[in-house]
Amino acid sequence: MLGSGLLQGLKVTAKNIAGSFHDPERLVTVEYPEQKTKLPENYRNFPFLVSENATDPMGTLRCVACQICEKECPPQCIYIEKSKDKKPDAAGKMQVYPAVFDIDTSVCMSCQICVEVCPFEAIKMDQVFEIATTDRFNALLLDRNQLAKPNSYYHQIHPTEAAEVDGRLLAERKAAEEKAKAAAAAAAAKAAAAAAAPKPVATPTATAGAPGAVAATVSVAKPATPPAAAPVSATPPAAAPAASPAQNAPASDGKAAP
Amino acid sequence: MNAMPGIFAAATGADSLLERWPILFRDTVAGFFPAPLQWLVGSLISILAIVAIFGGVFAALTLLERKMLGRVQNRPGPNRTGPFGLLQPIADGIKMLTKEDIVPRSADHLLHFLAPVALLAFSILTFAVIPFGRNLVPLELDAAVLYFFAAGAATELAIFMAGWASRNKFSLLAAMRALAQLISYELPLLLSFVPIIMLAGTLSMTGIIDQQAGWNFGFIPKWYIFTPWGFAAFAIFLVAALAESNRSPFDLPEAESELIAGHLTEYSGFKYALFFMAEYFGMIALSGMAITLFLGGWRAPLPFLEFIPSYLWFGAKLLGLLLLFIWIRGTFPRLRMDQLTRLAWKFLVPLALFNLGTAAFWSLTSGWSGPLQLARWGVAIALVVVPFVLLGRGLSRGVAPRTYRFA
Amino acid sequence: MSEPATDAPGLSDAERDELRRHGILLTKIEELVNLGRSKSVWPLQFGLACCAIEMIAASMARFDIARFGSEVFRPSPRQADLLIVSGTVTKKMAPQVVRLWNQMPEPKYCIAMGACAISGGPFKQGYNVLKGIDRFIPVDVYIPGCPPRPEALLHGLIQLQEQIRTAKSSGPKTTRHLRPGDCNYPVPEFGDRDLEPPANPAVWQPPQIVRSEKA
Amino acid sequence: MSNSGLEFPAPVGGSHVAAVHDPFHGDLLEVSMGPHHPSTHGVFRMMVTLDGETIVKLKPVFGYLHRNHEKLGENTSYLASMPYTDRLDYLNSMTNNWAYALAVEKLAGQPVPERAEYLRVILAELTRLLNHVCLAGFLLQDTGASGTPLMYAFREREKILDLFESLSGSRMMCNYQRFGGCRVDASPEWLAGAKHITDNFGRFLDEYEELITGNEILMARTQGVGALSPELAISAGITGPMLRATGVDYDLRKVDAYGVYSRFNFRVPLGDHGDTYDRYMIRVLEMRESITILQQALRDLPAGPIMDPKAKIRGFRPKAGEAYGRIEGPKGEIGFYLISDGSPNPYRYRVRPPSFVNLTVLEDMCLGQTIADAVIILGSVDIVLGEVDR
Amino acid sequence: METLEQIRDRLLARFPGAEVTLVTNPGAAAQHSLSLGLAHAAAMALFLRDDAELKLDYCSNVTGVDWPEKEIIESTKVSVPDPAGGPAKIVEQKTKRIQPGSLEVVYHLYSMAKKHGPVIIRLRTANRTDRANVPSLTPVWRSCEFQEREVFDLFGVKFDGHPDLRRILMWDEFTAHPMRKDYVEPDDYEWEPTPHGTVLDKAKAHYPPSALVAAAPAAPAHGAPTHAAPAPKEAPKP
Repeated sequence: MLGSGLLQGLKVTAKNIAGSFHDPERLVTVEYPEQKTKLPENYRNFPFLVSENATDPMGTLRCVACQICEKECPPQCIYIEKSKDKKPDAAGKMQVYPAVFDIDTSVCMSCQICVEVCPFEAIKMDQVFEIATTDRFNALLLDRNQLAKPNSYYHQIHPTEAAEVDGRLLAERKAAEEKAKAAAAAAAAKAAAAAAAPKPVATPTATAGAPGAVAATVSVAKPATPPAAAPVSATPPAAAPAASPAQNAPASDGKAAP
Repeated sequence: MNAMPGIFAAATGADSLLERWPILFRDTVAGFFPAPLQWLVGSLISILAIVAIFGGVFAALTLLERKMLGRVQNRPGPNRTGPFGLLQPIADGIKMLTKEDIVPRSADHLLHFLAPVALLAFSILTFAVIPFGRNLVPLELDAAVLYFFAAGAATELAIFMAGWASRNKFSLLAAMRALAQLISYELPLLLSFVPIIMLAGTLSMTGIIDQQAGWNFGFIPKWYIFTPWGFAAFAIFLVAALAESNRSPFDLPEAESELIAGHLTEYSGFKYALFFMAEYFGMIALSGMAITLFLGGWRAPLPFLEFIPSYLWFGAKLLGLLLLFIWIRGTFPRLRMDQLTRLAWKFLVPLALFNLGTAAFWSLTSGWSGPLQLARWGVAIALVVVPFVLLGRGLSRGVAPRTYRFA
Repeated sequence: MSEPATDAPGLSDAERDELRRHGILLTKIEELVNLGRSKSVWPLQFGLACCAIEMIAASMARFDIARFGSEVFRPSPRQADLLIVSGTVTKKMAPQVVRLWNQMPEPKYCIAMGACAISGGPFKQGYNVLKGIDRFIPVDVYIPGCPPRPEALLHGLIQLQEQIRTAKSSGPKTTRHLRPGDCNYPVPEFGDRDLEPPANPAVWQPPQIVRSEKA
Repeated sequence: MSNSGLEFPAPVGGSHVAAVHDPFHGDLLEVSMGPHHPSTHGVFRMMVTLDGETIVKLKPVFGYLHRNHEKLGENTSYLASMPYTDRLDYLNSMTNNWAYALAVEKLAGQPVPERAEYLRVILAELTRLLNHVCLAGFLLQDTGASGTPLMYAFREREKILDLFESLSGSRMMCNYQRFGGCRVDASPEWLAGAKHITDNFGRFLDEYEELITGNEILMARTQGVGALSPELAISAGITGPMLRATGVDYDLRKVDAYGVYSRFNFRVPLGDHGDTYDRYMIRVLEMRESITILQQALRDLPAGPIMDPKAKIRGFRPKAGEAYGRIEGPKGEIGFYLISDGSPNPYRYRVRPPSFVNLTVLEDMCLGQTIADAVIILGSVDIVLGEVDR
Repeated sequence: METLEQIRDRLLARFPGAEVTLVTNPGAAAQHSLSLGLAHAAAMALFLRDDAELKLDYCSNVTGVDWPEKEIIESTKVSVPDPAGGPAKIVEQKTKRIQPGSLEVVYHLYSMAKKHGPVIIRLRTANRTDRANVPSLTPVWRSCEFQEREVFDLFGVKFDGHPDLRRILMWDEFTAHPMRKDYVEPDDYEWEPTPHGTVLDKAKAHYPPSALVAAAPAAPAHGAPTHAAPAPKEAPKP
């Protein structure tokens, strides 16, 4: 009969009108400024740099300016300039740090490839999305100070992921220390053997060329044996990083030189 | 003890204070003026009252429409400007007033300016004859219904003027559509109220309302909608009213998805607000007309509810009809142009003509009583339903839900 | 009213609060008009790319832009007061966007939604992509993100409403439509390789940032 | 009737509109349903020549969203192009990712573990639900139903988007698949959420069909409008629901049986008129089939790694050669044709977009119809400009 | 479906004058293709579509590929007789050869009737400049209409016999063919905050002359909030 379909349609809309007063399924609005939808843990917006502690974020950046993320970023919106001097990082090794680390949030497509390829867990995805501005040139080009956030903040927004990352870093550091200890013990044994050998040859004990003594355990590193854990600095072109980065297969760095 | 009903009667009777205060007010104010000016001041007051009240009803209607559409679509609608969004129409009004008014260089400036003014003038003219309350009839005409449709028919000219004057291809298409639609729906609109004139025997609104006084079986009011031919006429009138006021599913002239904004494409700021206001006034006027003809005007539906003043009943019925309009707008898609005119000429006009026959049969057999009464109702209902089903089948010949095969 | 009405003579803000406590509301016509304008911002129904889908999602039931009085997406530029540039503005589309902007009646506002509208975003190095719509038309609010969440759009809209509400009609920070000068933005032509002119100097003045040569 | 000197260029498709010459048909009205139009689904333009309201000539104009996807693809590495595929057909990012990953895996001969294949099927079918629900909503919006069906459709879409967001991190731009598997594993809570949504989707569809499918106005507006013959459809390379609406049985999930689709039993609905109503109904029936696939896939999702251990993220250099991989996207066959010369950047990176090719017959379907029909026919073709213009 | 060799032989049998060569695909996908001569291309395509055995009625994908001139250095081993009568030395001789560039159009054909495919055919133009013509296959498969127009627009391959050969993606006044390898984009690099490599070189054109003279001592990094033009820095050596 003509019009039966129309009446059915009216019935459905009537059900929705009536339902919107009592059934939460029929009134799904989240009144934004007052109520906010709970962001899932995996949510990502723009990257931020992880620093070890909150007191001195600039000093304890995990980033070692290896510029892998700058090369891999699809829209090329990261700009890094290495510092000339070095500073000790969490594990006590002397590392280069980024003098300039800019991310242009007006170009970034929040695809988290920089997080995926970073071998040092130095860059993670933030969850702040309320960043509407009226001035494009200054506010949207985030520099090092605006990007650096403490590890505690990282634990706050991505709890499970942060815990897993910290576990892996600790394991890695412990492994590095054991290897360093083993290497030191082997070096000490060889030195003792060499000392027991003919006396007259004075073993040259020049301090190692390696930049600065490895803080806690290793005594004077012999020039002969290369420093156990070669600092993973992707100084192009040939230095294949010994300690394979946690996440992905050893990357052959023969790729496009910067 | 019997004083109680007296007071009660005084407060509820036909001439209770609640009923007559508007007239008392008008006469006292007119009294201050010399005799020849009195009718002028009286009519000025009623004009001011109509424009003020229905201006407010228009503002509330825009808010009601947005909130009701919101409720249909599972969202609350505007609720941040003022408590529960009540100040939203005021904010819209202020913004529209202070908007720059752009007139395209190639437009016909005079017609472009006159179109909204004419549309609003014709829409307000139709309010002159609608009886809002027991003695709240602005203009007591004995050919009121004729006057109403004469004034209503002029709005087509204004819409075409708007479409033509803005020299824009989309508004030209919209103007052509508006003409075809409004003229082809003028006929079912008029034909649907002819049986009422036939049975009421008068063209004046108050006369028609008086015919619908009283209740049979004590609680069913003698409104025309509760007769088979009356219900059919009401349905036709409603569909035609939807088309006349360009409301969905007949909003072809102002079809957002095809013709950008139809004849309103080149109007900005306050002229656009005038168009908006004219459309809502047209809707209110047609609903008022439907109430007067079919729903017993300002009469109370049940005898013991007589104490509520008559204009409140008119307001309640008006609100009911407007909610029905908005509910229909939230549900149905839009018809195509040829389907629209085919619906008018091949479906509504024949049905309305059949309805004349059933109304004639109804008035001739008014004398039947007892078992003949049932026969009378049966034949009348058959005379309404059978042509509807036959014509309906003819209308939707090629259209049917389909079944699908699976590979 | 929160800002000190420095330029307006007469009542200072403290006095106005004092009067308000006594139930007397004092305001200037301009603030009333600004309040009305800010509460009923009608965007143009104009979407370019992925950000348009997020704009539509913002007008749907879950985020409901209607609460801000902006669910009326007017299709015709004549009745719209807000142009949300949501998506990549290509060089083939730029003249149309500027023409639409010119057709909108004053006072009009512009939101650059998403990385592409602000600076060409991920497609910045494309040969057919305009590096940001603020080369041709003035932008009031930039919303970064690719695409920004619907809540980010609502946050930008709230910021725009705040801007409109505190707009000044005189003094240094007069709103754009009251400033003297022609408010018609020149529409770029199609050249054989690029748009002529590639940018509108009246609107586009980037600061100079010098980057060093890198290995 | 002699041709009145008004030469109507014969449309390539061969369906002719006789040039009628009589005094009522005066000069034609050339209207540009231009890049800014409420119902062209983005920046798509149709130069329409109207005789009254009937369409006599319709020339589509593209390029307003040509974002040089392929040129950028040739200047960046394989991995860096993956997030760009999200922005091709920005309603279905998961199927775009899968098509690109499939093509690169075919190019490099990269195996994919079982669990990743199942996850890909689950996410592709969820994307199909999302796309078809959006289409039904936008089609009703074009017929003028003031947004109500679109609001119900987006209400369901938000639920699926929450699933994608909790898994991949972003609502619309998932960037989830890698060459040789997926990036993030689906947690048990996520799988439970997906199961809940799939089971309730059937109930929503019933209510949706009750509102729309029986509606006489919609049937009158869409039945018999924009009919397409099977021969023209095959010759014009139409794929997806639009092709199956004309009755041709060609669904890549059955023909190529890529991924693990051969393990699920599901049916492929076929129409027989090929008009707008059939295209709408085919998509509704496909949604019901997708629900059955989802339930089967969620039931027997195996455990195991989601990423092939030997797969390389950075420094990915496939051997010289070429490959064309294609999948059944919600809009039709989406394919990637890659030519590699051994360097980390592809030598030629070509996307075969379904909506761009499906638009070839837009003029043939619209000739003789009114301007209101052209809007619905365009809506039923289901185009997304990011993919049409690339 | 028959193997590509059988198809080639049947084509050669059917069109004696035509040249049909098999192009092997070294990659893992092993999707080999047939390169057709331009003279009989349209007729062969018609045959492929209407042949009862093949029935390739669906042309899924039309792609343009740009092969610019390539300098091929062939090192051929030449034995040079040692004048002092010693054993002949093997000397690597490098011969530089310019391989002429050409534009190629690749068609992926499938059969919807028999549900098999893909058969890939390639058409190469004579050169990249004046004789860049290829017979259009739109009369055979209607799906090539828009895709061929796109190849014409982005690569500059002129299709003879195409019903409506116009630009489809770029605006009509555009003169160049942007997808070619040697296309140079217009220069609008005023504001490039994160330039690398070629983008940095293009952005340099907009730097003030003072910045280009990189002699001044190292100034503090850009971090200055006002972005005033910081004094230039010389490049930190890697």
